[in-house]
This record gives sequence, structure tokens and C-alpha cells, in this order.
Amino acid sequence: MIHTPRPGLVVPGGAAASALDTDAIRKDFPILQRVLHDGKPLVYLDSAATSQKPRQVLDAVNAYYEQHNANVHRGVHTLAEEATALYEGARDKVASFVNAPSRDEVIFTKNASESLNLVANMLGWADEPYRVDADSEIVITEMEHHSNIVPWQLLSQRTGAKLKWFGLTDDGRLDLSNIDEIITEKTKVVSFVLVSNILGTINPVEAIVRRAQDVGALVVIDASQAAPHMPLDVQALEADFVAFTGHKMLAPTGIGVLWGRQELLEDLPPFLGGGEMIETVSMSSSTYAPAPHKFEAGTPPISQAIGLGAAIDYLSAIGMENIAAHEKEIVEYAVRRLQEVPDLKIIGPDTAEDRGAAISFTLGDIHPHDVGQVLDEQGIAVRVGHHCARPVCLRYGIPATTRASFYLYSTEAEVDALIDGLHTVRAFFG
Amino acid sequence: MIHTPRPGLVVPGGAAASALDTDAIRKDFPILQRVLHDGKPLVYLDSAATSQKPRQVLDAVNAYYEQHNANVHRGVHTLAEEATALYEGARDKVASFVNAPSRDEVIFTKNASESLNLVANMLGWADEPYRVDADSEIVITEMEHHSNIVPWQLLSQRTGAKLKWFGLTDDGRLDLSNIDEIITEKTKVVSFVLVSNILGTINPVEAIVRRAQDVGALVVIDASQAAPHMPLDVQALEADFVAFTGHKMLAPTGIGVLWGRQELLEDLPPFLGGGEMIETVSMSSSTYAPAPHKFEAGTPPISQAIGLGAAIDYLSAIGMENIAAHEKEIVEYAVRRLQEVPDLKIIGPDTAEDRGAAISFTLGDIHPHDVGQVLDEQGIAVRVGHHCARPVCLRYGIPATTRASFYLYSTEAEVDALIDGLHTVRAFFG
Amino acid sequence: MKMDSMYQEIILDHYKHPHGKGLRDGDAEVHHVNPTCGDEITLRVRLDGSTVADISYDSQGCSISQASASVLNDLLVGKQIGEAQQVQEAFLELMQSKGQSEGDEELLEDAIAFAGVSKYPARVKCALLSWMAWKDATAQALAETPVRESA
Amino acid sequence: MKMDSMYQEIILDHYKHPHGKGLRDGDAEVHHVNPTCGDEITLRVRLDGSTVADISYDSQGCSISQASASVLNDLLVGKQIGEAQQVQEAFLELMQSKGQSEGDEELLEDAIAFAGVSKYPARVKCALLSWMAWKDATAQALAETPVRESA
Ligand SMILES: Cc1ncc(COP(=O)(O)O)c(C=O)c1O
Ligand SMILES: Cc1ncc(COP(=O)(O)O)c(C=O)c1O
Repeated sequence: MIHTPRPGLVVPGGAAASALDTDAIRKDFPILQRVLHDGKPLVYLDSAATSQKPRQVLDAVNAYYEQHNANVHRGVHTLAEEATALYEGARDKVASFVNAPSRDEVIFTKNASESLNLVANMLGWADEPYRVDADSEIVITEMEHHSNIVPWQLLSQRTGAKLKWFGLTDDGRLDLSNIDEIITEKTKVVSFVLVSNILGTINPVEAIVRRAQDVGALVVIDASQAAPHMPLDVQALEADFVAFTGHKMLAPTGIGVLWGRQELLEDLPPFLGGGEMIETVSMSSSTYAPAPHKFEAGTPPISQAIGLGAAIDYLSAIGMENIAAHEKEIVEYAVRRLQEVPDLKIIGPDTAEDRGAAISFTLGDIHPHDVGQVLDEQGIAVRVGHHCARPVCLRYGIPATTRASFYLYSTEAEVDALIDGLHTVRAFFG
Repeated sequence: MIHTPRPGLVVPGGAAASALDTDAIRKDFPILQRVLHDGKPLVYLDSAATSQKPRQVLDAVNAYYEQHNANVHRGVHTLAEEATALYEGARDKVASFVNAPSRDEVIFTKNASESLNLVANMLGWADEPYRVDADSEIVITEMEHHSNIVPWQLLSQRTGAKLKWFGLTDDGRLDLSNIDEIITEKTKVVSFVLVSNILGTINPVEAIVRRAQDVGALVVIDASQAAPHMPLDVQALEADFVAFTGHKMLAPTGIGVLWGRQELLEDLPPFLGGGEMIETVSMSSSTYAPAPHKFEAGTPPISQAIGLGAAIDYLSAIGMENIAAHEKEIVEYAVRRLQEVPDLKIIGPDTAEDRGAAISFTLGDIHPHDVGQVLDEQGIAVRVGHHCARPVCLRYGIPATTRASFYLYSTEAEVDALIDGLHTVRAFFG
Repeated sequence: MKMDSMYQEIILDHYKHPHGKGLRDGDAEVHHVNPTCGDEITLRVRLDGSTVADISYDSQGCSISQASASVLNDLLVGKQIGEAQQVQEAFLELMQSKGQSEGDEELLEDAIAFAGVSKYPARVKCALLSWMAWKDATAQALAETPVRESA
Repeated sequence: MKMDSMYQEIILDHYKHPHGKGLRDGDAEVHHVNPTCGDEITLRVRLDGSTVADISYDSQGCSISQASASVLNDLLVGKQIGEAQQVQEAFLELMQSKGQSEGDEELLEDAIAFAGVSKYPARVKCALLSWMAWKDATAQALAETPVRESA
């Protein structure tokens, strides 16, 4: 019933210099064998947008549908019990993956965006002391993904709360110099990204959390670009909520996670109402189930949670430390080689220090759309645009960037292909 | 790239008496070959909770992940274009399946519960004339699924609007005798279920819609138990919103649909904020994309929408008319045979007239949990409990029911197995 | 049949002929619901010093929840509170054993018949309903000891 | 290379040497954005009776959107509004043809070079940006005909 992953072998004692056996790993990902137009093999450098999926995850989902599919909870028949055990088993896996003190703190959502909206809405409808109202301030940063901007804008519009944010330094880091003016006694919530999807920056959690705790503000961390790439420990982060999304970490689309501190989940009001999230319903009023169910209205993403569980098994068998080491190596190599390309400018930190596996850049005045298109002709998939972080583009006065992003299956040979591709782009528009 | 379904052959000119070739259809559903404890073959009579999935749907999802997986929209690379075409192609399929005037009226959600919450929230934040406020009335019915009760209770608590509802007659139908008192000039929205998941009742849409239109109220129809089983035509229904859920109609979990009239979708405010749903974002404010994207924040359920598209292909190839005819035949047979079981009482209409494929009943004073458990020992999967419609149980003074529900793969032999099983239950607790 | 392991004779007996059913005077009353299946119980505890003088209840639900309330009454009435709590904990442990434990017969007596139920996650809550209600009511009775007349 | 069909010489020429770029006096001004990629255009239309007297624009974006604005200027300035609208409709049709149409060379002239772009859904919007802006600005100019001085 439970699938043990057979992921690419980890080179024993693998140091940073060769942390992963990417040859073996790549064999687990059917799509990486794909050949594009003109016989060009796929070079997939868009994992920050979404990751590819290993066979083991697809197998787990198929096995669920072919043998155990049923609606979860409330069923006494065999399939319903099996489906419930698999679904709740996935919750256990997520809880241990992020080192949650309790499995009941893990809420399944449809994606990170829903997780973040869930928090914003809970705080809008909460009682004191959590309630965000016209006297409150909400703090975010200028490098947030739109999914961690718009929910707070909506909350601010609907409650009258003031929205504030940390600006950015020229080298793509948070400007915390005015932290005491940004986070004040009025601040009810501070929400920020752990690893930026556009700049690649890894943010200094501790400094922000310390200040937020001093003023009694809740801390929400958007770990969408962290959970897939490095060990994540919600207790060490000392956050109140942590959001991430399955499809960027080998799991299917349609599954996200919100981890939240138990006492908060108990105190905060529900968001979506419906089946599964209730304790008892009469026509005039209802009471709600304890968390996490209180926040999971309707038939949950059952097979997607099971797929996420299988993805976590796969990642854990390889080891998040090893994955992080592998990516660091690739990023170091990529940062160095990219800077050899004339007119190329990295937007974000231009070293591998405190940065994740996404690198944005501009190439002279060739528009990123054109860069991406000509790279695609060579089989190289990169993302172009504002990467759902338009304020960052505004900040640096650029319309868009080209972004290459890496994952456990990425290789130096793929970086080389990218560099060659960029030379072709320059020749074409030169 | 697009998978043509090879569903069970339809007997040519199939009349109601033999509308479907269930032998052929059952071969498409791997799980129906499953054997449970003691070598008992699975008799799956719980399709109202969730349907099983044909190979064709699983194949479409696997093909997506093995060949085309990428995040949709905003990508210029080949995979992103293919994924976008498949995802948006699924929207086209849904639009034509429900006869929507425009594909832009089809919003993908995670399930029917989210669809219904989306409407309730839009109306709470809307401007006049749609805004639900303390002077407004909201109308539902006593036979709603919790997912069409709790969102309106929350809206009523949060706005001060008054929640009203239609009661039920003793034979499990809506009591519309006081329709003019229930739906009044103050009514802003009327939301009701097309086919009850607990009683099986098919409701008289026209009478309700007519009155709602007279007073200028919006009409929301919960078609979760209708879309899988009969032709659905949103234009003929004359509703403003129609919600349903993929997992009950052969599609994966994690996908729901909200259809809404275009001008309403244009006028109403967004619900979840984030990537994909915006037009342009700056730190201080944002503008939103046109519908449907305005209501689809974050990475959408891409593979799930594609799975739903494949499910619709499968259903359409068989023909919704044929499916309805087949189910009607099974229901007629089941209603008759169930009434042969001593002490068995059907909760809901006790004929096949205007009823769907779910039949609830009580069996003397044997608790449904015990009925379900003993049936499970014989390989028969039914659902027991309040079926997320507790007010119906309260109305009829029962703690719970046992529910058998049918679908295109159900057979009369399975009904026979159920009847035999019920006799065993009686003998056991007699 | 596999179900024989769930529906032991003893369970069916208690179900058909419940012991101590009905509401009588008590020091504390609680109402517990199993939202998954609608099983409900109103339960009262009467203490006499440190003795469980009576456990009375009104309940509706499946054979498992009914039988378990009856067994609860059988086992705990007349015991010292400390002993009764020990039995309650042993029963809780048995129910959470997922079929891995047979139960301590000396402590649990008839209640070991529920060992089979522990294999069925959806039914464990039914078996525990009355026991959790008793635990809750006892805690209340001990905390407040307000004598409560029957309604 | 497949991309040759998108990046025709003509397109690259217009991109590198855009015609009529810059903002001049107009009767109506619009600002259009392609949210998918951030391409932006500010476009003004000046009418002289029923003649398109000038189309001036300030834009940033990819080669396709830049070249398409330049071709728009080339083709429409000097035409009667009715004729210009015909060209605009033909261009829209070509771009929506998903690579199935070659375009009417007599009507579209240089603009048929964009036929290849129609195969790339993500780029069609780039090609259409200036044309939709022109359509919008012209409608405004015709509706109000308020003379607007350059800012
Ligand atoms: C009538 C009805 N409405 C709404 C729902 C909710 O669907 P979902 O759980 O997929 O959100 C269901 C199914 O559970 C249903 O039967
Ligand atoms: C940093 C960050 N936050 C949030 C999100 C939103 O995730 P999703 O689209 O799965 O909701 C993303 C990815 O798109 C992201 O990169």
C-alpha cells in the first residue's frame, strides 16, 4: 500500500563536490528523457515555476486510484478506511518533514497561495488579540511573490489596516536598516518569503522574527522556494505560520500546505465552510471540528496529498542536506559561468552566498521574451517575465528577467547548454 | 497529446432497458477488479461520495506528467505552451459539457465546496446591487449539503444578513408551499441543490428560479450530484452560478468548477489573491485579470483539470442521456428490491420518479454503522452517517442513514448483492 | 467472517441488553457527540467520596458505542476513582493499539472484547465515546462537586 | 531553426529600426499592458477627418511587440479609417490562425511576416498589443474627438 521510493543513489559520504548521483536520479523522471523539436533533448531549467515528477510519485498516485480510491473520513468500508489511512499518513509525513510538534498543525490546501490567503482571512475575521483592523499594520517585503502581496492588500483594503514593507538593497537583499520603523507596536503580522523566487535571495529569518516577537506580531513565512530545496524546521524558524506548495517539490499540482501553531489554529476562525470541517450542523448554526479539519472544507485533495507524501519519501531518502549541497554546487558554477557572458547582469545576489537555486538576469537590452524564445529553440526551458514579483522588476527598473532555476536533477552540463544558448541569443539579436 | 477515450461500447440504439454495456465499461475501471478480504469481490455502491476513475483519466494525467508538465501561462518554452494548451483545453471541454455561453465563465476551483464559498465571499465583498448586508436575506433549503449551508451561515454571521430556508415534506421533497414568504424582495441570493446527495431528490429548478428572478435574487445551483449523472445545461437552468466537483464524475480529486454568468464575474470582486489572478501589481495596489483568471489565484490544479477534461471526454462518448437512462433503470430496480427487505424504510422519495442515483434508508433500529460494517465484510461498500446533510437527519428524527449510490458502472447484480447483504445484517443483529 | 472479531458475543449481548442505561442523579453531566457518525451520549457521574457511585447515561448510536457504555457502567461503578481511571486508561490504550494488543483481562474484564474493534479506525471513536464522556464528567465532578439534580 | 519562422528578417529589421516611434500630438491616448510579460505601450492616434493622420507611440517590450508597433505605424498612417480597420481585422485574424493562415499579402504587406508568430500562443498577445491599443484609441478619438495636446 505504501510505496518505498527507489531514488537515485546517494554517493556514500558525498561531500558538497558530488552530493548526488544525478544520472541515477534523472532516470526516475520520465519527462527528462523527452526530446523536443529538431531532436533537441529537453534542458529543464524552470523548476522554480514547477518541478518535474519522479515515477515514484506517479506510481503512488496511480496505486491509490487503482486500488484504494474512496472519499476519506466518515466511511466504514474498507476502501474508505484505506484512503483515510493513506491521506492521514501523508499528513504525518509532512509533519515530520517540517519537524512540526504535532500532525494536527498541518493543513492541506490547494497551493501556497491558498495557504497565504487562509492566514490573511483568518486574521481578518479573528477576535482580539489577532484581529487585523483599521488600527493595525501589516508588514511584507518588496521581494514577495504576488501570492504574498495581494492577500495582504485585500486584507488591508477590507479592514483599513496599513500595509508596510521592507525595501531592497541594490544587490538584491532585504533592507532591514529601518526595521524598527517598519515593524512597530501596531504591527499585527509580518509575512515574508524565506527564499525569493525571482532574486534567489535567502532571507535572514532570525532578525525579522526577533523584532516581530518583540512587538507581539505574528510571523508568516512563505517557504514555497525553500521546502523543495533545503531542510525546513518550523520550530527552528520560530514562525507562527509556514506556507508551501507541493508542485514545486516533486508532488502533483493541487496540493499546498499551511503549517500553523496549534494554539493559533484553535483560536482562529475557519475560512471555507462545508463538509469535513464541521463538528455538528443545524440549519441555524454550526460548530467546527478541531484543526486541521476546521480548515479543510470539502473533499480534500486526497490523491495529491498522497503524492506529496511520496515526494517527501523520495526527497528524504536522498536527504535534504544532500540536495542543498548539490544545488549550491550548481549555483556556484552557474553564477560564475553566467558572468562570463557579455552584457549579462544578474538581478539578485551575484555570489552563491545565501542564495537559492533560481538565478534571474538580463542580457543587454534583449528582451527576456526573446531570450526565452531562442533558448527554447535549443531545447532549453527557462522562465521569462516578472515571475509574479513585479515590484522587484519595478525596483530595479527592468521590465522583466530571464530566470534559470535548478533542482536535484540539474547538472553542470545543463548549465553549459544554457551558456551556449545565451551566446546564440546574442548572435541572433546582435 | 489529447487522449481519445475508449469507453465501454454503447449498445446501438440502446433504450432505457439496456442503455449501457456495463461489462465493457467496468473493464475501464481497474479498481472494480479488486478483491477484498476473504476473496469477496468489491461491490462499490458509494459513488455519491466519490466515483471511481477509468484508465483513460489516469492515462491522461500520467501523459501530462511524463511529457508536458510545466507551470501554465506566462511561459514561452515548449512545455509551458503545451501545458497551457492542455489546461485551457480542459476549460473548453467543461464549457461545452455544461453548454456555457463562453469558456471564460468556467472557473476551476479545488472542489464544489470552494466554488460555493467563492460565491458567498464574492457577494459579501461585492458592491451594490449584489452586496449581501444586514438588510439582505439569503435562502437555502433544509436538504443542502453542509458545503451549501456553512458558507451561507458564515456570510450571514459576518454581514448580519438573515438566513432562511425551505423545509421538507415527509416524502423527501422541498416544501415550496410558502415560497412567496421565503423568497422576498429582500432576498439577495437563493442557493439550492439540484440533486440531493442524501435523499436523492431532484428538485424543481424552474419554480424556484422563476420566483428568484421575480424578486431580483441571484440563483446558485449546487450541481455536485447532477453533473456526473445527467445532461447539464447552465443556460436552460437559467441560474447565475452553478457549482460541481470533479471527483464525483470520474475525475481526480482536487478539482471543482464554478460556472458563473460573465457580467457577474466581471462585476464581482476577487476572493483569493495571488499569482495568475492579477493584471498588474505594485506594492500599494493591484488590478485584476479578467475572469476566469481573476478567480484562480496561484498555480491552478493543472493535471486535475486535464483529468477532468478526460473524464468529460469519457462521459460524453458514452452520452449523458444514456448514463441517466441506465441509472434510472438501476434505481427503479433498487427501490423495488429494497422495499422487499423487512423493516427497511427509504428516506427520501420511494419511487424512481425525479430522483437521482443515491438511495438512503434505515433498517429497523439497527444503527447504520453496524449495517455498513456488516455489508463491508461482504465486500459491499456503502456510506453510513449523515452524509454531510445533518439537518435532513434531524428533520426525519434519525441519527443517520445507510446510503447506496450508483453510477454508470453499477449493475443489477450489485443491487442483488446489496439485498442479500441486508438480509445477512438482519440475521446478525436480529 | 472477519467481523466476528469485532462483533464478539459479549458486545452483541451488551448492545441488546445494556446495563445501567437511563439518566439518574449525578454530580456532573456532559454531552458528547461523535461528529463522524452522529453517535451521541449524555452521561452523568455521581461520586460518593472517592467512590464512583453511579454512571447513568442516555445514548444513541451503533452497537459498539452502546455496548461500550454498558461495559463502562459494569466495570467502573463501585470502583475507587483512582482504580476507575486506571481501567479507563487501559481501555484507551487497547483501543489505540490497532489490533496489536489483547488487553489486560484482569483490569478490563468484559472490555477486552473490544480488542477487535481497535483494528477499525472509524469505529474506535464509537467505542471510546462513553469512556471519554466519563473522563470528562469525572473531571468536572471533582473540580466543582456541585450536586446536580436530574433535569 | 524553427525560430526562423517567428523571427523573420522583416521583424528583426523593424525591431532594430522602429518606424514612427515616440509620442507626438494626438486626439486620444491609451496605455495598454500585456500582464503576462510586462510589455507596455502608450499610443496616440491623430485623426484628420476620416484619415489616420498619425500613430505615435512609446513602448517597451520584446522584439515581436516592438516590431509589430512599427509595422502598424507603417501600414495604417495615411489610410482612411475604414481601410485601416480592415487591415487591423485581417491582422487579428492572422494572429488567431494558430499557424494555419499565411495572411493576405495585398492587405497586410510587411505584416504577413507575423504569420509564424501565430503558432506561439504566448507571443500572439505581444504581436497584438499595439494593434489593440490602436483600435481602442481610434474608438475613443471617434467617440469624443477632444483634441489632446502632447503632455
Ligand atoms: C450535493 C453536494 N454538494 C456539495 C458537495 C461537496 O463536494 P466537495 O466535497 O467535492 O467539495 C457534495 C459532495 O460531497 C455533494 O454531494
Ligand atoms: C515564493 C513563492 N511564493 C508563493 C508561490 C505560490 O505558489 P502556488 O502558485 O503554488 O500557490 C510561489 C510559486 O509560484 C513562489 O515562488
